[in-house]
Amino acid sequence: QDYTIGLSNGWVGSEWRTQMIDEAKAAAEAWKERGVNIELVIQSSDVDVQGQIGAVRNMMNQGVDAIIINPNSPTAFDPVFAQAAGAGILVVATDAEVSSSDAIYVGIDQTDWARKSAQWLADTLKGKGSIVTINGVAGNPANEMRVAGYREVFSKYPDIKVLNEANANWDQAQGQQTMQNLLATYPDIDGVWVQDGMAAGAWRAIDAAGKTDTIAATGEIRKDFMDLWSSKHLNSGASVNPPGVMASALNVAVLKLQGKEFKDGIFAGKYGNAIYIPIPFVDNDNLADNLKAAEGKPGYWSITDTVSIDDAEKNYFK
Amino acid sequence: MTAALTARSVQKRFGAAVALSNAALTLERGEVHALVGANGCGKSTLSKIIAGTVQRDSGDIVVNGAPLVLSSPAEAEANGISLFYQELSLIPQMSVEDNIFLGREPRNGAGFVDRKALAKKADALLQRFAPVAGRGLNSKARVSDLSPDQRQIVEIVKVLARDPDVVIFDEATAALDHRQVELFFRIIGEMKDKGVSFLFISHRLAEVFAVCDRITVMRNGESVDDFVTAETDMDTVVRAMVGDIAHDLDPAPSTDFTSASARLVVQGARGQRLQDVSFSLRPGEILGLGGLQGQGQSILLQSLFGAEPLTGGRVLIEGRPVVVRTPRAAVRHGFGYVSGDRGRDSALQGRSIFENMAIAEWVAERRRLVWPGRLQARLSEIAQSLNTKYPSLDAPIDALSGGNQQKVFIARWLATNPVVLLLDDPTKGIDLAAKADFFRLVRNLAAAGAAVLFYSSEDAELIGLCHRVLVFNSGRIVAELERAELTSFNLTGAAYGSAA
Amino acid sequence: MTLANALKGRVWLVTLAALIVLVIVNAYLQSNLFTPRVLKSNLTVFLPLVLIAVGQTYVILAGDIDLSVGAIVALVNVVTVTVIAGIGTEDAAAVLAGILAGLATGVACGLFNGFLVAALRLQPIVATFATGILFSGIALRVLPTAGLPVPAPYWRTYAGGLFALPVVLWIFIAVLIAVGILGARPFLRHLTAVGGHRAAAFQTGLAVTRVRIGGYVLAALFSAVASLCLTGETASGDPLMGGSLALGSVSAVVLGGTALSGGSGSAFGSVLGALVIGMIGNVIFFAGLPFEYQTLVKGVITLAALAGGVVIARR
Amino acid sequence: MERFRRLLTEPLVLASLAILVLLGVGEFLSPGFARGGQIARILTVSAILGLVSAGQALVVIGGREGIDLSVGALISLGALVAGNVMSGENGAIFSAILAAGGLAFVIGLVNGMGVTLVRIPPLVMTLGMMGVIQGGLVVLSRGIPSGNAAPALMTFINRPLVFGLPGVLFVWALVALAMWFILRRTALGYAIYAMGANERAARLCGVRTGLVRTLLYGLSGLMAGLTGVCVIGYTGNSFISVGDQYVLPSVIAVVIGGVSLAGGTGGYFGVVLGAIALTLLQSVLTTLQLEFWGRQLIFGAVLLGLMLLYGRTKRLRV
Ligand SMILES: Nc1ncnc2c1ncn2[C@@H]1O[C@H](COP(=O)(O)OP(=O)(O)OP(=O)(O)O)[C@@H](O)[C@H]1O
Ligand SMILES: Nc1ncnc2c1ncn2[C@@H]1O[C@H](COP(=O)(O)OP(=O)(O)OP(=O)(O)O)[C@@H](O)[C@H]1O
Ligand SMILES: [Mg+2]
Ligand SMILES: [Mg+2]
Repeated sequence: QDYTIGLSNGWVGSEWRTQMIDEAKAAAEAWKERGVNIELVIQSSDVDVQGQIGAVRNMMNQGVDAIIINPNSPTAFDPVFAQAAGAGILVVATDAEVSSSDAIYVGIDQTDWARKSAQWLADTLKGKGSIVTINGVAGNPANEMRVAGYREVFSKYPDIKVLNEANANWDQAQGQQTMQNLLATYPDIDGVWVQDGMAAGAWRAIDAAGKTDTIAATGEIRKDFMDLWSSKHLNSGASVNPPGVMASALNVAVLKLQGKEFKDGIFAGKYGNAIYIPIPFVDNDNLADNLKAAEGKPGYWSITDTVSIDDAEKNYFK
Repeated sequence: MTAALTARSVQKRFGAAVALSNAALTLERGEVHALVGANGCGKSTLSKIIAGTVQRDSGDIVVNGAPLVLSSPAEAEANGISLFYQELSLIPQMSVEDNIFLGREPRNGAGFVDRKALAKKADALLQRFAPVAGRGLNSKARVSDLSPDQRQIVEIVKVLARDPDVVIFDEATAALDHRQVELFFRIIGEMKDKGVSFLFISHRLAEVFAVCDRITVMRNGESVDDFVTAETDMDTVVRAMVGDIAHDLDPAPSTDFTSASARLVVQGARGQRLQDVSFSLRPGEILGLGGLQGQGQSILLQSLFGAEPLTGGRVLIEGRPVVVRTPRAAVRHGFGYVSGDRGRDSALQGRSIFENMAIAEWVAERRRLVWPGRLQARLSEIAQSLNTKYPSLDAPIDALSGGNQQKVFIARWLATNPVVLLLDDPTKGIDLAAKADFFRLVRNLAAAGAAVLFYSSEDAELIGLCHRVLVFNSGRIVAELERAELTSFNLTGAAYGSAA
Repeated sequence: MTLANALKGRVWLVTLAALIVLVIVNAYLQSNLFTPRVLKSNLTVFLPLVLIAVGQTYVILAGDIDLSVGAIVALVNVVTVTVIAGIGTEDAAAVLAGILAGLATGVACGLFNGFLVAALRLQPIVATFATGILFSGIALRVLPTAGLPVPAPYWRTYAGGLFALPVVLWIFIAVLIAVGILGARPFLRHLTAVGGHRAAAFQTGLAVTRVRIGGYVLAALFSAVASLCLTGETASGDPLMGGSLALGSVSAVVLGGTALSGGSGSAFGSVLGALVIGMIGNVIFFAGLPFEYQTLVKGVITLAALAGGVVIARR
Repeated sequence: MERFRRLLTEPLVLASLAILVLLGVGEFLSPGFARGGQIARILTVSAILGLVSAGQALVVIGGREGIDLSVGALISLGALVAGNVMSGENGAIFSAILAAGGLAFVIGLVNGMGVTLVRIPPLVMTLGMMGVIQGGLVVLSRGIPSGNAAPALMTFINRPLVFGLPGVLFVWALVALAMWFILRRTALGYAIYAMGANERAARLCGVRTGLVRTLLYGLSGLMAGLTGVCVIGYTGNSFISVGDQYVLPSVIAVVIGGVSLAGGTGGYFGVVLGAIALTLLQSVLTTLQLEFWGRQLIFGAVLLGLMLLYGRTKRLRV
């Protein structure tokens, strides 16, 4: 069988996204062994919502069988996905959930992702202390879900005081700058909940202030950060958002294209269209193992995980 | 019968500078009233106050017996007042007809611009100037493509199109030639008979005496005298304008240059609007360029200075051929160039007088580093030798009046010790006293060995200053007048002679 | 020489030529380009930038610039969806109320910009950048994160047809008519004069401040309509919408032959400029470039087109 | 009274006042804000903005609506190139500076030639160039920020060198001195002002305006490239959009510093103060416990307020 699948990525600002595309390409390649030829149509450039809608429309006009999208908005694609579905095109979102009932989501539960690391921080602080958070882009849905996730956890600990919630736009330099300002404002910070690449920046500021021993902070999953983590003995822990999500989505999509039916009751999420995949966690206990797995990989490489074809078939399909 | 317009004890300051301390005038219905005075005495400021573009500090403007409180030019226009701006008020990118009716476009029922009506009206107005309009002036032409005199004509037409009761012409004839001025005066005459009143500002007293009924003289922001034209003479008016300064020009001494070797030789120069121009210029000589406006005199000067391209011919300095493709090369070869269009060609707006004076010296002397302290003494000496009035070298150039600015720009070139000085109608809009200073200066420079090429739109200046005059027409030299032949009659004759 | 004369003041002819070339290339790469479905789909994608570019033209003609149009799009969008959701019904009245609230918001933003730039005399680039920050702050206040679906009739209508033609085409035609009407009004000449030589326009008696404010209001109004279109396209609210529209609209305006310094150009050219920008994106998509090269090729083509437009505009 | 008013509208005075007020507000909101350590950290961040604003200031002073929107992409490029050349080796710092600065300088010259030879408006030319550089960055890096900063460079940027101040501040001081020297003690500097005030008049005085203007854009590129080196020294490693956040702030710092966007006025010391004031404002806002939108409103309003005080254009009716 031959399928044409469109991959839409609306942002090229990070190595994580590149790894995501690369792993998806590798997954498509792997289908050859099973006699399935997949032609990919990749749109990967910095565009805003309407630009990405344009790309999706172009894919539809080209007649793809499925579209896998890392969407720039949860809700804005509803009409265009409805049209795609009307044209018989399968739409799978990944990394960020979409509200459209004409699409499914294959990826992690961002709220749970945040819950896990927040829980780690709460446990590490033994349920007591002053913390600050550094978030991504205010208003961005993934950010809002993560904020909801950590708030839910911290609200359960009356002795954990959230001093400030800042935004650093998922930018490492801004994360570092923001952490500097927070350290100057609050001399007695015990913990920091910070997301993604900003964590490296925040840790750099903590390091510069000589507070690596007294502050616990969430981290990230790039190899070079884990090297630093290990060598400086940071008190850190990180939920993994694996770049392999798009590959997982692709595997699910191809199985669906082959006519398989989803199991009943596997869809979750607030839109009822999400297949959540497992979220690994890295902390001081398993850091060494993870570093071993990353051996030989470049510094930008992120810990990853893909739902294999067989697992997908077994877990999600009838 | 009430006067058309009365201004009483009008005062205006710009920051610390007092532009008007006590300006007053009465404009009777149907008269042409001159407003004269030295540069910076406040004529334009008073005009702009009357026209609503400048806000007065105190004083009264009375129109048709009613005091007028103006907050915008639109209100002045609604009261029948229209001003010809000294610096013009045209939009360069727009067509002549659109400019003429800007803000009062004829509309059709739907509120759209009625293009046909607009074109028809514009054509009718322009028709009056057709005999003297020159090539390219039509209602569809873009203003930026027009020559300076054509733009002035458009500004005149624009003023007239507003059907004003009171018209102020602020140096409306500055760029016009004889024939254009004559036609313009005829139109003023016709309108005057219909009861329109005119305020006429000019530094050309001959024109004032030719067309005006009465004269108000201003000095230092104050109205100092009123005359009935028929009962006075030029000397009296000039004395009222400048106080007691003598400013008569002695004719240039006739000197024999034939023995000296030429400093500048131009052979068969060709350019966009130049055809086969050849002449030579000797040290100490002041060579005039005459003729009607826009016959290539200005272009020649700019081409020699590298600001316009020459397509053919040779230029030799001290016998050696030189190629001057940029002003920078010209400066390095010892040329200096003073333009009459200060705002466009000379003024570094917002920068200090010091910088405005020093900039060419740095280029000429190939300086890399600058120590402002070292140059200051020399520059203030030069500026003072020109009788420049300025608060300090650090003051911004914009704080000087036009005449004093021009002195600064001349000082700019004196600082480079030029061997050839190119003067491109440099006295445009400069008052008589400043002009006299300027002439003395040029003459001293020549006496010290500089060679001067001098273009002026006023024959009197050529006659007063030059040893020799080349008369231009359509980009060629059509006559050469030696000192002895230099008369108004000969100049006019030569200018029109081959044109006719 | 004759060609240059013919082009004088009609730079949009060149933009049109560029557009035709792009359409031909696109048709070569995408065989079904000229099917009604694909044409409509393309127009739907291009329409918001077309609208904003038209609005931006009026500001630029007057010698100003509006960098807040993207933020206005976001603000209008969230106000519209919030008002509709607040009314709570899915009927035409609620939608209409939302649309009116959005348009009113747009006009208010335009008045605010115009007031700051023309009446308080702030420098347009920095001032509208700052107001853009304000507007997106307010948008985040109104709707903290993307969501709030609009009633289906809204986006179904937008995606549907009317008298056998798609609604988006009707909107496009309406834009062209609006451009034509504005072009025939004295106001456009006044804008152009104010941008061409502000002092002269003032001395001529034009109400310069009011004219400039008018330019900003027009820009904001077109942005608001663009936002309503985007709301039809996305069927939801998003406070971060429109981020790239400000600079994109400036590019479109320049591509369309309007001088950035003001005083010459046409909104019709900007329509073509916006279409050219959209078509560049399409051609790159269908050329099947490796994804690493998509951004670069788009950047190079856009820069070349901008440079070419400027060079020809000068002739 | 008149003198007092003139003093108050003097940009240098105003920017200094703004800095004092912000420090006061910061100290009031969070005691300890105006302490030495935090001030040094704020100055470090200001230095990075100040360096890129130096080039921006030159371009703006040079007139003809000069502006350089490509500085952000050039910073990213400088960081990427420097990171690759250094690869964490102290020995390669100098070559990294040379490579990043040199490449950015050449690209700046291309901007300059577009503006002078082809006469493209600077806003458009540099905007277009921004797109090209960003595309080039994706090609060069595939979205992956290979390369990282040498330890010595990171210490130089982040750690106190003398008097508790990091080395980058001394670089900034040197650049400020150089800017003063160029603008006030060289013929080139006066030529820049002359050109900004009246290009035609400057040319008629023998200034090679085309050459000078091209050089200005080259210098702006150079400063952006060097800023990129500082940024990677600040963050340790780079990503392809690391410079984006500096574009409009560099213009704003220039405006707050009293340089009119019309050209021909102003000096670099004002810009230094402008960069500090802007950084301080962002820092104070971070420490405010406000929702993100509230911070934005205050930021926008303060910007408008500063401009109202002295960034106004001339009246038409005088
Ligand atoms: N916009 C302004 N700002 C500051 N000062 C001004 C301004 N306009 C005029 N002045 C001052 O007012 C004085 C009068 O200038 P004005 O232009 O009225 O003189 P004028 O009589 O028209 O001179 P001219 O014969 O050269 O045209 C000048 O000395 C000048 O210093
Ligand atoms: N920014 C300013 N500050 C102070 N004075 C100014 C300023 N700008 C202009 N002026 C005044 O305005 C006058 C300039 O007016 P204008 O250019 O009409 O000169 P003018 O007096 O008319 O001389 P001319 O007849 O030679 O043109 C100057 O005399 C100057 O004193
Ligand atoms: Mg005057
Ligand atoms: Mg004057």
